[in-house]
Amino acid sequence: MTFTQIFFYFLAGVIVAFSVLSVTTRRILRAAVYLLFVLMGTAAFYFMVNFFFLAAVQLIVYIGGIVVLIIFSVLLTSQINDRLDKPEMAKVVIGGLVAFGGLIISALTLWQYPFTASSAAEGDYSVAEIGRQLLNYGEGGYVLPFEVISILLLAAMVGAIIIAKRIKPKTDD
Amino acid sequence: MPGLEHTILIPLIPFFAFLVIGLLNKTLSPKVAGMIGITGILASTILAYQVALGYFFSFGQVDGVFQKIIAYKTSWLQFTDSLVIEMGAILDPISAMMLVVITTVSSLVFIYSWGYMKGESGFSRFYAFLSLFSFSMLGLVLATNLFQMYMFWELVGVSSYLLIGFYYDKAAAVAASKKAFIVTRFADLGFLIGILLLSFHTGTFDFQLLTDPNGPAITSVGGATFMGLSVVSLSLLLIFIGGAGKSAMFPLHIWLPDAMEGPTPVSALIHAATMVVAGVYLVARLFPVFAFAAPEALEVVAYIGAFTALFAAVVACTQPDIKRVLAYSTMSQIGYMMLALGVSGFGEDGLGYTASMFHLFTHAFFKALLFLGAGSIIHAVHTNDIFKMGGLRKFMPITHITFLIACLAIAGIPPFAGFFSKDEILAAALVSNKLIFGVGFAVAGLTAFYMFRLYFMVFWNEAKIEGAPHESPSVMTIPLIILAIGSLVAGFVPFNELVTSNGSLLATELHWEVAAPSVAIGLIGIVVAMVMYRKASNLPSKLSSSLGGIYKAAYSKFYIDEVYMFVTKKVIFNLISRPIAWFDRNIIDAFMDMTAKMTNLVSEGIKEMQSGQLHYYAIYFASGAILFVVLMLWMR
Amino acid sequence: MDLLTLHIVVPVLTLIGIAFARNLQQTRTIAAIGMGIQLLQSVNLVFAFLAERRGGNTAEVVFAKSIVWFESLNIRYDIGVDGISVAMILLTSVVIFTGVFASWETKDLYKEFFISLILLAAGVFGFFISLDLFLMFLFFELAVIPMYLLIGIWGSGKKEYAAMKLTLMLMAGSALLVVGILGLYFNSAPGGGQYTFNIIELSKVVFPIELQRFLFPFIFIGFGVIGALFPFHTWSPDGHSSAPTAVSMLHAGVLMKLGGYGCLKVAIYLLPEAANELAWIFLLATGISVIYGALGTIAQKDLKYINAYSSVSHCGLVLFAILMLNKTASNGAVLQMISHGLMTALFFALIGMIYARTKTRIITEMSGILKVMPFLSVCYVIAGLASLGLPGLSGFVAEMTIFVGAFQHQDVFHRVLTIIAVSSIVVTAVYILRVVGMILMGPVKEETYSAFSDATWYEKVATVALIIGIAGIGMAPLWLSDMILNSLDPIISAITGI
Amino acid sequence: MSWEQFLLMRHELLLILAAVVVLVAEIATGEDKNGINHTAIWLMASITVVGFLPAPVGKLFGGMYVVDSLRLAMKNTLNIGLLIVFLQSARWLNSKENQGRVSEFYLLLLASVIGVNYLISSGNFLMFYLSLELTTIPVAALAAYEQYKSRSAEAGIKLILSSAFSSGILLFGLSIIYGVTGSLDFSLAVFAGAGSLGIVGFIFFFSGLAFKISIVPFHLWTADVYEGAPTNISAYLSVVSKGAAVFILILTFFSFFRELQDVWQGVIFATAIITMTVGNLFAIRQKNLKRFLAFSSIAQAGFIFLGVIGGSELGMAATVYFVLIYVFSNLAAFGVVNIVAVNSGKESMEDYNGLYRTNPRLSLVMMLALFSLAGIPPVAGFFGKFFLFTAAAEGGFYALLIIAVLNAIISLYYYLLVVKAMFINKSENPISGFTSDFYTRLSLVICVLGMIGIGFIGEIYDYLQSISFGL
Amino acid sequence: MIEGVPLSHILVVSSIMFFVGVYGFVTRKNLLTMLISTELILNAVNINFVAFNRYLYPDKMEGHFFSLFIIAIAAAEAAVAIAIFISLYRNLKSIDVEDVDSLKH
Repeated sequence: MTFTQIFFYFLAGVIVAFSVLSVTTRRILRAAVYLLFVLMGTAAFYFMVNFFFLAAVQLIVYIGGIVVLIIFSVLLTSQINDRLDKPEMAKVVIGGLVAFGGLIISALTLWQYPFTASSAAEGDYSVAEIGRQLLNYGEGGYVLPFEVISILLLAAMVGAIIIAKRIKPKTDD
Repeated sequence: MPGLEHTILIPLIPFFAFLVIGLLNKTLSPKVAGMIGITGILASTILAYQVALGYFFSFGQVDGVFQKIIAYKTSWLQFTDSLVIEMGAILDPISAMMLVVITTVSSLVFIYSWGYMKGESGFSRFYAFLSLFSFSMLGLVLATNLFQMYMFWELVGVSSYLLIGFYYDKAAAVAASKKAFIVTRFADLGFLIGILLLSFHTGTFDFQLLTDPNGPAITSVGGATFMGLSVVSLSLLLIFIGGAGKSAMFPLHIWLPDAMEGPTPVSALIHAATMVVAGVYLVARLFPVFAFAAPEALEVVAYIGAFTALFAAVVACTQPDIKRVLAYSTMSQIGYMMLALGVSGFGEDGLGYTASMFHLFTHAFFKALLFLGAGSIIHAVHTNDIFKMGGLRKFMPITHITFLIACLAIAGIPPFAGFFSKDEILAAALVSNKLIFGVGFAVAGLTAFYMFRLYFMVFWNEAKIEGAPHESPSVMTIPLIILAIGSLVAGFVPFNELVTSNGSLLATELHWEVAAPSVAIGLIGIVVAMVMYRKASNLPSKLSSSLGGIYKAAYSKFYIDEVYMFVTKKVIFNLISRPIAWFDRNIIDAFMDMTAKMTNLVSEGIKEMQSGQLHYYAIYFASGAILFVVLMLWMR
Repeated sequence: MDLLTLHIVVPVLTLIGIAFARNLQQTRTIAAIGMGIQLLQSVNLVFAFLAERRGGNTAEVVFAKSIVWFESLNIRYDIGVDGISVAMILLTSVVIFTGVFASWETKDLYKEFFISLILLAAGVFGFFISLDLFLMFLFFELAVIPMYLLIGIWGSGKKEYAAMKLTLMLMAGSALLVVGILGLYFNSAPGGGQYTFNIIELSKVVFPIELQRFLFPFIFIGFGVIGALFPFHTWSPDGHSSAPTAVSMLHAGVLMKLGGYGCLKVAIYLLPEAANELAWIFLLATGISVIYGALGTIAQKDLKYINAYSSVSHCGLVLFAILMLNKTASNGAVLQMISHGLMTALFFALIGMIYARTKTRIITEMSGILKVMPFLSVCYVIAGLASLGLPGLSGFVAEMTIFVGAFQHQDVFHRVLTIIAVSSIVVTAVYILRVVGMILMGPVKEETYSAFSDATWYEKVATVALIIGIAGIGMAPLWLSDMILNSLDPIISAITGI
Repeated sequence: MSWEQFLLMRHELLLILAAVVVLVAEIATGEDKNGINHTAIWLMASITVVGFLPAPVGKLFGGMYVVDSLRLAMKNTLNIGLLIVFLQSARWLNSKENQGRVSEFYLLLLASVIGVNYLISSGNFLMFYLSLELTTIPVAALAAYEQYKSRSAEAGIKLILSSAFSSGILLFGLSIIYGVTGSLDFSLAVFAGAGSLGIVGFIFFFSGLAFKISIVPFHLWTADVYEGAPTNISAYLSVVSKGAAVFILILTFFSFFRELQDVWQGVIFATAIITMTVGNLFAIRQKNLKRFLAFSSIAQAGFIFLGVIGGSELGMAATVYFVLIYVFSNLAAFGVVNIVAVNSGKESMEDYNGLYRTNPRLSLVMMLALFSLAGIPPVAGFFGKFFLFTAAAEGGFYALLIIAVLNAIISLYYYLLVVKAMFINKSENPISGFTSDFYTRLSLVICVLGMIGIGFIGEIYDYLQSISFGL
Repeated sequence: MIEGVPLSHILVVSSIMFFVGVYGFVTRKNLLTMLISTELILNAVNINFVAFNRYLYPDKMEGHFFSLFIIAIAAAEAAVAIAIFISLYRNLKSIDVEDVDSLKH
């Protein structure tokens, strides 16, 4: 077993363990923190496969953005020491069955599927190349998605603001 | 046949009279309406006499044989290539004879009604219906084919219905009219099915083709049988059911006594002289088919006729209502006619046929006379109950004399008309069937008895009416007198020369070996009646109490009505119609409603699927997706 | 514009006219004029048709016209008429014309009432002139749906329930039709080429027997539901009894005939082999419904229920005759449709008029009407007599043709059924006379009755027009019967050609 | 990029431009925001009209963006829908609660419809996914727009969370598809040999898409969101958003997934049946009209699948045609519900009792709309539904057809319930008569014209069929 | 490409993560924890994309970019979702999903 292997399986263990913890812990803040670990583990995995840019984005956007957002919200909406009620047994059972069943089926089919590892040469994963592709409008360029997501982010921002903004209905006086 | 097309006017003139009176009901005064009706029927009568006399004495015979002549024909409705309803007029001895009978009696009744119905609120309506009836009846006898006959058959039924129910605010009249129509309708069902069956196998409705001894009905349909009967026999039996219904043969007779609820002239015209003999006419019309292809059916006709004759005569002896006595008497006499037809053969052996037609002819006169006489009496005393009458001979001399003539005629006393025809019937019966002869003979005695019972109760006995009833106006008595003359002379018409089964002359003579005993038994009947009823006595009640149950049964018309009532009310209404209505509402309809209810129930039942809980939504989502995955993987 | 399209255009123009009417007087005048014109042009159509035939035009349909509508699906505005449709169009015109007069005194939402009524009629006219199954189906649904509002808004009694039930059951029938029609369509080009909805073209296609077996029940039951096919007839009593007068008239008089017409000209015509094979099942059902409806009528107390059940019986006879699959019986079926249409319209009109005065339809609560309303009563008697098959009125002609036709089958099964059906004439007599005896005859029930007026002029127009039709056909049926017989040839040869 | 290339993308570009204009207008206007209404509506109207002008077709961005006649027709259909939604919103936005956020409303809807247009034009799964999210996320915000109502927030939560969940599942499917085919491009897929994993991926993908179309069992959000969200948003969701999902579903099924035809026919067969049935069964019971329309739209989705299942040219044309008709019919119904709710605050079926006597025109429009939804002639819904049935019959799916027609009867039942309430029932205190604003009336007139015209003008269908393609 | 680690192992890890996310989504009561679960789901998908890209199609970066955009969208989604949570919290004073069931049946 090589070091990468060991590291991977360790990573896998961390990811799986914290995933499970994150959906089972009864403290919300902890759930957010466990999520953080999962996301970090994932970022580490991106590093392992040489997707550095993606790993960086994962760290910045996910961990720096989303998780922080969640933690702020948690602080906003609940007490630190609040413990969540135990989930209903019925939901746990049914949900567990569904999730487990789904896992078995998809994992089995994935496991059995004869993926043939490509022998093609690795592409250029450098940030420069990524930037070039992001702004390329020809074959293999991603400028259109880039623009679309900019609209999306704008819309999301506006949307979030109008909802979260406390408005005072105009009073006729 | 050219030159005779105007025959069709004989029925059409009354029809137009009906239309005019009916449509202009509001605007015409009753008198004008009556005049239109009378004028119409008189015109028809003149035409009918012209045609009938012409037929019998100038153009009807070819080589000594009376022909069937199609005076007029037009196709009316086409069913299949061969089955066509045609409207037309046939002339042969029986139709010509019937034309005379119908128009004569009709015009007399029309005239008589002028007096009888005077002042009634529905005076013009009455004439409209009478005209409609005349039209239908004349159309019936002139029918060239079975289907035309069936149509007019129905029409006479409806006119009869309308006339019986003339006093429509009287519950009894309404019920009687309904009963009459439904019973005859039921019988007509047999008629119709018979027609369908016969026409299918012969391929024609046409009387000429049907009755042709070498035609398809008689020759070609020997093969097909059903339950041991040949198809022809079967269909003729079915057709006879129709005839039996109209002619009030047992057990379809129950409507006729009740039909007496109608105005008396109507009873005279429809329920004595004309419509009720339609059944006889129908059998006579199809007689060759009966005789050649369905002797079994003919036998049935004979027995039914004989039984009805006896049955009705017995019942007639006990009835208290003058018109009902006459009604049962009518049934009995028609039974006679049927019996005669039933025992008859064809051609040389066709005495029964001739006798039957002869009796039909004479009966029309004296029975119409009896009814009109009864009408005259009722008009005077305002009751139908003979026990409330008596001694009327002093007040109503003309009615009395004419009524007596009629009674003598029906009792078969020579030289009145009934004697001759009855004699021929009995003679024919004697030749062919002793049992039937015996019945006929007994009925002759009974007839004399009940008629004179009636006669003595009404005209002799002691007067029970308060005040002095007076004789009817001349517009009523003149028809009585004319009919009385008819009853006297009708017996001398040489029927054996004119109306025979094959159209050619039939040799007959007076059969004294039959006539003498029958006159004798008639006289005995009269004498018995005289003894019992001429003066008030307790003899009748003694007799009736000694007869006990039989008398009671006869008085109650042998409970036939009750049986019918049971069947219609209890069985059909309560056991069939109501359950069907219930079934329809609570089973079939409920099933339709049930599907709706089930849908709603299911809808209510699955509403928890939409629980409002996001968790469950996701569970449905995920499990749905996984389920489809499994399903699709498994189906592969 | 051609003669047939005008039959749709005139009602539509009338609708538009009514929409602009200002008051009841204007509304009903416009409706009466419009439907009067419609009646005249239908009469004209009959003459034109007869003239065309006399002129030697032996085409299956005349006045045919075809305009492309949905080109890619080969859906066309295909119209044309044969003798049967001409007869039915005339019937419809008469009934809607009289229906307008029968609803002369509509007070509530009168504009909407007349619009719905005439819309319904327009649907029926369209149905009868259509040669394209799609078009036919469209008009079929168009004719059914106004019923909902007509019964629901202007009806009486359990109107909402009845309206819903009627609409849903009829629409369920049409739903089955969809399956049948599409099945025909997609098998209409066995040798390649374009699919078609055109009946004439479809009749030339020989469908494989398995397909016929599959499709026949859909089409037959689909149309049968509206023709009150047992056991799918239960919408009829409730529907008719709740509907306002003119609607009952139109519905029982015309709409129910769409069923018979469709069964004959679509189900039997296009799927003759299956018809031959499966007829017995439906014969059984219809044979039962004839006598069952009649017997069921006897136990009813409400005048409208009586007429509704008797319609089940009479319309059962229509389908029964059609299933006999021969020319005479089919001819009888068409005659019966027309006869029953006129007769039942008359019945419903009269019932409405009587109800308007007595405020009850329960026969045991009425008596002696003849005395106070002689005109209406006489009309009622005439309708009754027509219904029980009195010669000289239309019912007789139709029923006898059916019976004779049905009796042309030699086997026991058909015979027995025919005899059962024939026996309904007795039962009919029973219930008709029961009603006549109970409500018309007898002593006048109450003091108040004497205050009732007899028919008004518009009521007279309605009843007299119908009676003229009934008596006209009853007395001189030959022209009508001939017109129908000729048009039956293609259908009969389809049946016998197998 | 050349001018022609811009022209290819004119729908999206114009919409973006409109969004910018709305933003600028927000800054430019003062207290009275009514001007924004006019601006947005007339801008949208011009964009819709411009959309119909003839224009070139082709591909852009290496096949990420595809436009052809069919897609143009689809976009135009849905843009009409948005225009009608705009018209129906003006009156509601003028109410004092919403005065402060008018431009945001238009902006978000425009963003969403940009997503719709991109979705239809998307040539690969990345664009597909992004535009799908773009259509949903702004609408989720809008669903929660009425922040003073907890039900609005609840609708927003249900929409955003289930949408996130469903797009998660969809993405999982997409990742598998990517794994087995090696391509995200619609035109490059090679499903041969994808085997069972391909099916897993496909089903996950399908369920994500089915979520947007409200296919049972992925539909549960629908009714809650429609009921809680502002009426216009429900209308938008039920018509534009759903229509877009249907269009992209049929486009991908007929091209990318054509080799999985057996699989998707089976899935569609099953889902069509349960969708129609469950939608109808739920709709029967509803008392709230918005909720009622939600279930009705679920049932309609089931009917739409009848057009998809055959995989034929006819089916595609019938589907697009049906959606086109559905836009008018459903928006007419929602329009009436909306204007009634805005004027009287009532949206339950009992409140509609006797509506015809106070507001006859609105009732007539509503009746026509419901008849169109039920498939009753002469309104266009009849044609739409009949052609869907035709498409199913063409593929030989008679069992499905029979179930569908039976369901059509159930649906007729509940549509008639509303008609009954308006026309037949009597009410003690009916909704009093009111005059609608110009824009609402205009929108209803457009809807009615559409509902009546589309059926009778056979050329519309013929055109759609001529640009459609089958498998 | 990670030497010695087969693709299927990675896929199993991501699958577990995915379904753990699903499980969390259907059991967690707090809306925020539900959001956390969706993040798990999206993360699992990202791993898939990256793994497929690296193992099977390393010459192009389609999976990579897909993951990139997913992250962006996750952020947008989370922003809007949290905004709505807050709006709800203002109305209900609760962000328990089981309280969010006024719309049902």
